[in-house]
Amino acid sequence: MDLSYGPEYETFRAELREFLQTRGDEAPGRAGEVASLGGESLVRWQKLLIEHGYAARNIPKEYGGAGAEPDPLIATILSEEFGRARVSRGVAGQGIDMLVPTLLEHGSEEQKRSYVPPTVTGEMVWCQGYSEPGAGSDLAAIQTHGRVEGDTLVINGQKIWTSTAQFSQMMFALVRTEPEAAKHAGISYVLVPMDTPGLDVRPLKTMTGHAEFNEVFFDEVRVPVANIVGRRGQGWKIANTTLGHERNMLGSSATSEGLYEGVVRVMREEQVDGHSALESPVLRDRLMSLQAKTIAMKCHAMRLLGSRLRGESSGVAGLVTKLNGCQLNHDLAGLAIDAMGEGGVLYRGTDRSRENGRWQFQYMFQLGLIIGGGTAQIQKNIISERGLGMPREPKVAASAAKSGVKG
Amino acid sequence: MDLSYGPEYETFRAELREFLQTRGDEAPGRAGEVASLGGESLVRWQKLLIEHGYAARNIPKEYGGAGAEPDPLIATILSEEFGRARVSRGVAGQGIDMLVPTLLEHGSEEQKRSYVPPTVTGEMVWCQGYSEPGAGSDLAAIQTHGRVEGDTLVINGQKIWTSTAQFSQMMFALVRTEPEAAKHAGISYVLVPMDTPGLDVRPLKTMTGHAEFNEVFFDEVRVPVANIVGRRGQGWKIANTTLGHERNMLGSSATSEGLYEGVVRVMREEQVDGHSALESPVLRDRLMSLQAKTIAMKCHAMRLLGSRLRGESSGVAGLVTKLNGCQLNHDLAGLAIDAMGEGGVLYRGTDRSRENGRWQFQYMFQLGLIIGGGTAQIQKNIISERGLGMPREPKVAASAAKSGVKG
Amino acid sequence: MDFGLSEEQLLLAETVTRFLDERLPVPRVREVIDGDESIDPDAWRALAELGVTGCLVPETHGGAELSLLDAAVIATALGHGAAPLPFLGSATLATLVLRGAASPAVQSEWLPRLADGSARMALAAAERIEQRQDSGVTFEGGRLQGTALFVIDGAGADAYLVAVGDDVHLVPASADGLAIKALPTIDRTRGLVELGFEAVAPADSFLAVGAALDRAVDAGRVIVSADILGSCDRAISMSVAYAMDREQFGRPIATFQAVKHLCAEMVAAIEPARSLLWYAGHSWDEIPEESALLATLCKAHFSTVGHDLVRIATQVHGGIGFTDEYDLQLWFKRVGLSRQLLGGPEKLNAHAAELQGLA
Amino acid sequence: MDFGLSEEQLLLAETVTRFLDERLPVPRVREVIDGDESIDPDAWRALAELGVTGCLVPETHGGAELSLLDAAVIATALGHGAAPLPFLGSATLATLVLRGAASPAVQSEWLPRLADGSARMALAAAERIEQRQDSGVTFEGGRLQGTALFVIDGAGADAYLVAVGDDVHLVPASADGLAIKALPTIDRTRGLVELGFEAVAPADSFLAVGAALDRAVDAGRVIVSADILGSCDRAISMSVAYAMDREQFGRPIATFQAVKHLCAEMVAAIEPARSLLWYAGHSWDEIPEESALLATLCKAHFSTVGHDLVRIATQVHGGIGFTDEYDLQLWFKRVGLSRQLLGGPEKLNAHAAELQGLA
Repeated sequence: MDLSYGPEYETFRAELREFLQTRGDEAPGRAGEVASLGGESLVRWQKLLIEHGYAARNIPKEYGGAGAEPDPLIATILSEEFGRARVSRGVAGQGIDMLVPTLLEHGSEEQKRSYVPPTVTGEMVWCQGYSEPGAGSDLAAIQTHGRVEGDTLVINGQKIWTSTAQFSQMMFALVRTEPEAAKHAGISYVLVPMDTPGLDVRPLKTMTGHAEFNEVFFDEVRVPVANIVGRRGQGWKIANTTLGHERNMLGSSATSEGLYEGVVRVMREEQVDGHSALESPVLRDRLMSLQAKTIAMKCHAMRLLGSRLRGESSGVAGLVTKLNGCQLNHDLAGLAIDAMGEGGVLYRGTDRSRENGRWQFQYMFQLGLIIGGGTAQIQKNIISERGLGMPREPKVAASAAKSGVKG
Repeated sequence: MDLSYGPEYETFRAELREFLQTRGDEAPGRAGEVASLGGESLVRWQKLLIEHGYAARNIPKEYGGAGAEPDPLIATILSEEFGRARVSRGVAGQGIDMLVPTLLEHGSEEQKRSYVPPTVTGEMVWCQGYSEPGAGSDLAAIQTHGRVEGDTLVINGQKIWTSTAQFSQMMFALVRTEPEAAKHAGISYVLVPMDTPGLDVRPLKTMTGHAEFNEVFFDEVRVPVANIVGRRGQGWKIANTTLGHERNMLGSSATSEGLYEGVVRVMREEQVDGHSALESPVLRDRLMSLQAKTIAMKCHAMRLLGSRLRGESSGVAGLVTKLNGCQLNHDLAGLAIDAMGEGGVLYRGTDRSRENGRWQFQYMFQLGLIIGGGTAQIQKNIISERGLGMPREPKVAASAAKSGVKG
Repeated sequence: MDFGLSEEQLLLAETVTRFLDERLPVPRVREVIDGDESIDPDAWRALAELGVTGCLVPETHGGAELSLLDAAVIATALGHGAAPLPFLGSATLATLVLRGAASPAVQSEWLPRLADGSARMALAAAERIEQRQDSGVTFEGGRLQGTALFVIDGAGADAYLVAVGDDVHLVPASADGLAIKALPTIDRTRGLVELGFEAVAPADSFLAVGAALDRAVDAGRVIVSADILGSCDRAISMSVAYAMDREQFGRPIATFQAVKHLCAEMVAAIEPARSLLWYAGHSWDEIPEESALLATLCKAHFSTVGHDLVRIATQVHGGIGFTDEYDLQLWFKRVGLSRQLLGGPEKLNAHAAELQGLA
Repeated sequence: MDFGLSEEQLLLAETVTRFLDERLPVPRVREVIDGDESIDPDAWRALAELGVTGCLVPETHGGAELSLLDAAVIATALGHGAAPLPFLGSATLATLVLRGAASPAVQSEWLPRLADGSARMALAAAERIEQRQDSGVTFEGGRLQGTALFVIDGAGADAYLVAVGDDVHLVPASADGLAIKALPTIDRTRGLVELGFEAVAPADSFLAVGAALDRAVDAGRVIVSADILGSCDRAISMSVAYAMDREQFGRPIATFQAVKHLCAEMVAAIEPARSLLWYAGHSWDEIPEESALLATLCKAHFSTVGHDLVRIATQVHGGIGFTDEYDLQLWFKRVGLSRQLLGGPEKLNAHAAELQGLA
């Protein structure tokens, strides 16, 4: 166990700090760490970061990246230092995080040259078209279909839970193109310009009262067949290479640490009956239990980083982050609400509400994350099957499954 | 809502109190409320109770009972008053509670006349032979089998979790008699004298360190075919009429109330760092949560009684008692242990251990009850299927089920 | 001996439920909470005919003079319907304080109007539950001064009962110096307000004798619990129906053991709680010496059970349960508000321990 | 930067595990705990060759002078094996107090013997964790008087270190006036004793400078956590193996979603806890300013996680998990004891809050 980074990395860190100090004020936005949307100032900043090797670091130079070898320690230092300096890390979001790795692995040379460079600079913003109303946990059940007419794919159907759809130029979507094929086999991975006629984006309001997501409707949306990535019908396999990545991104320990600090602040400041909530032994006991979990998740993230550095599989340890992280964040928000007593029910729109309803928002939003991106149920299936080698649910004949409902 | 019993019942209660006061000292044992084992003084006491209509109340007179109509309110008064006076209620146990109702419903006249009267008086003690090592939750999977040779049934196999087997003269057992029949259909309900050659009782020690149960082994145990109750192959149906009853008996609210009072006493007396455990806000908060649950379970028992009095089905409410009750008792014991701090780990055999390890014993024993008599898992299946009308688990082809393990 | 709801109570539940299904179905609830008023005053007045508005008003003042258990039956139905109606604030808390402590004249002035639904009142007594910074009301020289927070169902009330210690002051909504400010909460089916007092002269003042305020708060805790119960019932039935309908991996999710077990856990949690609620409601009228403890434990228990239950229900639903469009969120939030109202679980557990001399 | 166990640590874990599989398989564990002694002294001496007994003894005194994380790796293996060995009491607590505060002469006398397994010691310091009625030791006029409870691994120890405030007194087991009484606990794989002092003259006394006692208790908390971790690992692997093997309703119970999810919940709970344990162990040597807090939170967390986990494991097993004959109960009880040792969760959470100035 060695928690130091070694001299070469400390040099990198020092240079980065210097950069952030001298040029940090050129970053767009004030303190946000990542920006998933486009915009001129972001593109300018992103180009500067790539030039210094601080963004798009592992993307080959020929496609607009910095072309460096992957190094998890460098990645960690970047995350730590940008976070500490509260400076934008440049372009983030599903385009650079999910589409670009997919294209680099499965895309045609043409696709790579067309889409990777503008995505890397933030000039082209992407959204993801995977989930459907009828296919949440069970992505292979997607119904949005495309029929081939000559060189054109004509898409009809509906996607849901697409964040940033309203700001995106492009969507990467899963579309059923081979209706005859078995469930997992008939799906293609398709790149769809968002301004294609027949494509309609509608904001999806969630229980938080805000539209963090969208629904996207396809009515005879026509895109070239050349916009399919990989071979037709291979979309399921292609999508799965990046899905694992998404599951790791959610529930990161930094969010929990931030929330924990916030709860301590709430409990210190919130006075009921002349005592701060921190003086309540019952609430304090809950706080300490959650602190242990927060630190555990931080240690766990370091451990996963350690495995990656050694080039080892993190095994079952790598599968439990989301299940724990979102639950922890939800519980932290729940404690903050309880600490506020009756005041905990206040939401956005009153100055009596602490941090403009942040805690109620987090309480609901984190629950949404527990549910979304693979529900807790699905996470447990994955842990028991991939992690513990337990058998899959035995296949049930469709007739038996349906008749069961009446039985 | 009317919690009074009405004048006719108060008369009954007054007479009963008078009886308990004047004759209570004739009861065997000191304070135990029920006695599942035999013994001369118990038989004498039981006969006196039957004579007064205080025991075997609803069993017809011709079979040795008091021959009264079932009346849940009378039953409640009996339970309350014997409990208050801390006087033995006479014969209890699986013979009178489970076998007798079964025989009265399904037995031949011969069987009723031979077995019910001595069982009712406590002269004949029974144990139950249902569970097997390979058939816990899934009783229909029992393997103990009997082959018919003329008038004789020759039994081989093994039963487990048979309490009181070492004190019993008889066992009522489920035995597979029709190996060709489908799973549920091939089972018979058989009465087996415990002194039959080839029958071997071995105490089964549990994690508590004590043998609250036994294993019973059958090696060519020969009983008359006439000892089968009902028709051959009907045993599953017959057993199920009494199983429901057992599930209600477990986890009664009186046990929880007694444990709750005990925890309060422990917390009042247990001093750590100069403070009683009751002074710890954290432990007190847990206590209050459990008190609410304890009172809820008491109210729930009254509600189920109310349904019975009105002759209504208790619906889904009747299915949740065991799942909640055993868990509550387990949690109460867990709180007592925590209240004792390091002292909570002490077990039987030291005067430093409070009530000779009672709380650790209860903690483990109640966990055993959560597991036994239909695990929590099975209880949840029952609630969702019978209570909510949700479908059964679809049938899985045996081949699919097994191949799943490798998959 | 009869533990359980009577025929009349079952009928009352059915009547109110049917009324809400017809007059306040979910689309109408959404219309109301998206509108300017946080309640539906027409529906409220219409409920007067069913005896709902005046269920706790004495017959002599034109009310139905029902028991608290009856009121709890109504509240369960209102929770089940996520009804935007001031049953807790006006028909329970304010009514009971008036009935318990106001002068005959004040009673005669207000109770008939509360009973027929033509007036609504709210009780400003959050300070009795939790004393907070930057709030509190004083009464000096015949004038009220300060701030009262978290006045339940205070939006659109005709008058407020303001507790200052054991004194209660009646302040019409139109009183000079009174500022009424809506407090937006997560649950928009019930409205909290903040009252600002700048040298406000009350229309009347009286002493809440005989623990009238505490008794009203106890009753309020039972009624909130009943509301949570109704919300949970709705969440369970929505979950089961959804699970039977929704297919994943080629079969209804109701056939998945994990989903079935979640539904079973909800039921197992709510049924004994329902029994506790009935008993707590019954005891308020019939066993008053036990009722403060029971109301306190009951509300603490429902706060916990309800909170867990609506999370489980949301989980059974998956993504759709997280949308605004799907209705489950109405109950998720209604329970979220109820959990904190009139004291959260820690607060109430501590209070329950005190009531028994355990703290 | 390398977070995780080193090659050497993995080898150490494997070596100790293999040793226990060979020398202390479960049947032998049962023999030991059913016998007169609560530990296996031969196995303990044999472990000296692997550096286990003296892992925290300085090299100058013949020990292996390993880190606390190394010791935690060993303790995880011992927990996994339910080993009846005095690693916590003698090799951790007593060793660290001697090493941290005893005079060079006392160190030279005892540490080599602790290292080679020829002697065992135990620390009587339960009073530092919880002060209880009817116990406590005083030191006046050169004599110890009173009772020390819950002395971990005290059975068969050659000498005791008795803490009275910050003073530590060394008392040989043979001292006049010393009564040693076994305290039967649920977990028979580790022995607690009660010491009675009747005017006992210690062989030596020293002041626990530099918070040596607190540091030892911190280390002890990490080691108990590691023991819980090993026990949980065993409970999980037994549960998964059992679920794959056991058939109900015509298929292995491992195919039932409910069973799979229980197993997944156990893993999900234990893996981040394992990461926390490693960090807490590491910090004891490398980041001492953080280590008291980490040890405290770590033990509180493991007490809760372990407690829930062995219950789930028992539930996965069904009835057989409740029998004495099946081995799972050994770990159920071992975790049950560990939960309370050196402070239960409430106690430790309160302590953690104090350490950070949050209380």
